[in-house]
Amino acid sequence: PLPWPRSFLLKSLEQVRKIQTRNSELLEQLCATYKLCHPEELVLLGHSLGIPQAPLSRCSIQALQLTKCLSQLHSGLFLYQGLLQALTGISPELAPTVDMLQLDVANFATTIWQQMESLGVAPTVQPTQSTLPTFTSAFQRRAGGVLAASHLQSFLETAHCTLNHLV
Amino acid sequence: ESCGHIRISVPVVRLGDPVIASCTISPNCSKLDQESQILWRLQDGPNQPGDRQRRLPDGSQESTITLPHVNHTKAFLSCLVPWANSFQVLDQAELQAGYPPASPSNLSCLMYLTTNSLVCQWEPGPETYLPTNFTLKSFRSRDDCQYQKDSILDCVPEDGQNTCSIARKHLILYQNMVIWVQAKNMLGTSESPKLCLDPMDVVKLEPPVLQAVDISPDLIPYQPGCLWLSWKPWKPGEYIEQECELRYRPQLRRANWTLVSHLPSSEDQFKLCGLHQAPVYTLQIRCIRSPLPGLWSSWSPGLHLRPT
Amino acid sequence: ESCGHIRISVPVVRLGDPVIASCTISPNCSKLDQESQILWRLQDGPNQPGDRQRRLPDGSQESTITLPHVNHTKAFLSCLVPWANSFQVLDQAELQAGYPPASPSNLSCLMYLTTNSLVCQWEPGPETYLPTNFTLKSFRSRDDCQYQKDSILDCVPEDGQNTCSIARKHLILYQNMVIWVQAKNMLGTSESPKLCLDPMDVVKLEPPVLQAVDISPDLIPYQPGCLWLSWKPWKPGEYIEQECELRYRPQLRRANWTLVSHLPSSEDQFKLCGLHQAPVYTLQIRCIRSPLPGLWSSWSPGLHLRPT
Repeated sequence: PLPWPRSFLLKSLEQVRKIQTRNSELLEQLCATYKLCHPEELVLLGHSLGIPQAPLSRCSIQALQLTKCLSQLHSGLFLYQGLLQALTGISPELAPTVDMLQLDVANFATTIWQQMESLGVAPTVQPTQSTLPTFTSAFQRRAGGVLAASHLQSFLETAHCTLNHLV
Repeated sequence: ESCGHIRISVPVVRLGDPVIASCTISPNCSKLDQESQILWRLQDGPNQPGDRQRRLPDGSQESTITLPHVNHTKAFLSCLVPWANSFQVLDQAELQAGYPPASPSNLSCLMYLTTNSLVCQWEPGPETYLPTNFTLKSFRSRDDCQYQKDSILDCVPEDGQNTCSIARKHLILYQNMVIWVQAKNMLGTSESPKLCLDPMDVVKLEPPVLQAVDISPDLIPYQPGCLWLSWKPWKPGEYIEQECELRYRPQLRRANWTLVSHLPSSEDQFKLCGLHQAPVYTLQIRCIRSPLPGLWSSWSPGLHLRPT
Repeated sequence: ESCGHIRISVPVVRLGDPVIASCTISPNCSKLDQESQILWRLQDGPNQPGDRQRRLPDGSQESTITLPHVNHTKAFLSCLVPWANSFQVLDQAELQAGYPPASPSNLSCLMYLTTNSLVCQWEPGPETYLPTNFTLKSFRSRDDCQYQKDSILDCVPEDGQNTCSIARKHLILYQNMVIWVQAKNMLGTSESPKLCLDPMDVVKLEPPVLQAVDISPDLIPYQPGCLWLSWKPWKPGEYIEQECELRYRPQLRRANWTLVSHLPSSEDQFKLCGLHQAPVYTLQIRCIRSPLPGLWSSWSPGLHLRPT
C-alpha cells in the first residue's frame, strides 16, 4: 500500500501530542477533584459498565498493516469521542477540558478519514457510534470518564510510536 | 449492574457532625470473592475497614462506618475491596459539610439616577463553606409597608456578589417597597431584616460643581477677604428640590471648617467675606433633598481660592 | 386618513445623485383649501414650491420636486401647505445618501491557543455614510479549497469592529477552510478576496522564556566571555514542533545583532562564547512551527546578561 505522506504524519504526530497533553490534564483534574487517581482500581467497575477499549493491533510496529491501521485509528478515535460524551455534564470545572478534548479527538479522526479518502481506502459510509455505556450515578460517570481517558492515553501512546516509526 | 453501593445518612452535614455510611456488595457480583473485607477510603487517605461488616439475609455483604466528625467541607468517600494485589473501588459518595447561612446584615440601598436602578448591598455573614444563594427580594407596599401589594420580585446577584441592581422597570417610584435578602443553602435558609423605603428617598445625589465668580471691580466696590461663588445642581437630579451646605477653611494646619447651612441648590453670585486667616481657602459644598426625605450627597471636590 | 402623502423615487441614493419626490393631498382633506400651493422643506431649509403642481383626475393635488444632488447623508424632506398665517406639515420622508461598500481588504487571521479561537481582521475600506454590515464568512474545504464541504458559517463582529472571532467548536483544525468578508449596505454588497488556510498554520505562537543558567565552576572549567542559557517552549504550544532563533548583541551604541538559527525549542544548557565586546549582552529568542508551516513568534523580551 501507498506510504503515508510526510505532512500527514507530521500533522498526526502534532495532533497526538495535542490530545495527549489535554488528556493528561483531564486525568489530573479527575484525580485532584474526585480522588480517582488509579484507573487500575476501576477495572472491575469498567467491566460491569462495559467500557470498551479500542484495538490498535494492526498499528503495532511488529505487525503494521497501513490501511487496516488507519481504519483502526479512525474507529478508535470515533469510539473515544463518544465515550468522552459520558463525561460532559459531570461538573462545570471539567466541562472546558472535556469539550476541547472531544473537539481535538474529532478533528484528528477527520484528519485520518481524509487520508483514507485520499488513499482510496475509506469506506463509503462514515461509521456510526456503537451503543455507549449508560451510567446510573455520578460516580459511575466519573469512573467511566477516568477509564475512557486512561484507555485513550494508551491508545495514543501506540499511535505515537507507529507514527514516529513511519515519519 | 455495579457491584457495590454506598448509602450515607445525610450527604450534607454541619462541619464537625458525624456521618454514618454503609456499603453493600450484592451477592450476584460474580467477580468478587464474597467473603472479602470491605474497606473505606476518605479522599486519598488510607484504606480502613468499617466499624462492622455483616452478611444480609439476601446474601449481600454490608459494611458500616461512622465518621465521627466531618471536617472536610467537600470530600469523596470510596468503598473498596481487595482484588488481585490491588484494590477495586466499587462506589464513591460525595460528602459536603458547612454551616447554614447566618442572616445577611447591613442591608442598604441607593437609587442611582444615572442608571435609573436601585442598587442594594448587604453583608453575607460568616463563611458557610457550602454553595449559598443570596436573593434580593422586594414587593410594593402601601405607606406603612405593613402588607404586600404586588408579587415578590427576585433580584439574583451576579456570581458571588453581595449586591443586586433592581432595574427601573421593576420600580414604582414615590411608592414604598419592602426589601430584604434571603440566603439559602443545603443546611438552611435565613433572611435579613426588612427595609421599608421609597426609592426616591434614597437617591444617590451628587454635589453641585462649585465655581469661583469673577466680579469686575467697577461693578462692586473692592472688599478685602471676600470671595464670590456660584453653583448649579447636579444635572440628573436638578428636578429634585434640594438644600445645600457650604464649608470652608483656611489652608492652615489643623484649621477647622466653618459651615454655612440652608443654602439654595442653585446660586449665581454667593458672597463670602471675612476670609483673612490665610491667602488660600478650601471650599466644598454638598446638598440633600429637602424638604422631602433624602440622603446627603458627598462633599464636592475641594476648591482652593484666593480671597480678594 | 392623513391629508398628505410623500412618495420618493428611491429612499437611499448615492451621494450627489438626484431624487424625485411627489406629495399628494387627497380631496377629502376637508380642513384644507384645495387650491393651496404645496411646499417642500429639506431639513430646516426654506419652504420652497415644487417643480410642478397639478390636479389629478381624482381631484387630489400633486406636487413634484427634483432634488438634483442629495448631499446630506441623512435628511428629512417635509411636505407643507400654508395654513392660517403659518404652515402645516402634512408628511415627512427620510432621505439617506452614501456609497456602496468597497471590497474589504487586508483580511488576515490568527489562531489563539489560549482562547482556542481563530481571530480575523480586515480593513473596511472608505466611509460609506450608510449603515453597513460586515460579516466574516467561512466554510470547510478539502486540501485545495476548491469546493465547499460544509455550510457557510457567519461570524458577525461586535458593533463597528473590523474583527471577528470564530469559536473552537466551529473549527476543524488541520483542515483547510475558506474565509472572506462580506460588506453590505442599502446601495450594494461587496466581498474581500478569499483566504484558504488551516487554522493550525496561522497559530499565534509566543516565544519561550529565555533564562541564564548558573554553571558551577567545579562542573565546567572557567571560560571567559561565555554564557549558559536555557529555554522551554511556551506552554500552550508545547505540543507543536518548533525551531528557534537566538539573537544577541553587546550593549553598545549601534551594535549589530548576531543570529544563531535552527535551534531546538527546548534547551537546558546552551553555551554561547566569544562575548568579549562589552560587559553586558542583550539576548532574545523567537520560534516558528517547523517543519510544518507556521508564523514566527515575536522576539522574547530582551535578557541582559554578563558573560563570564
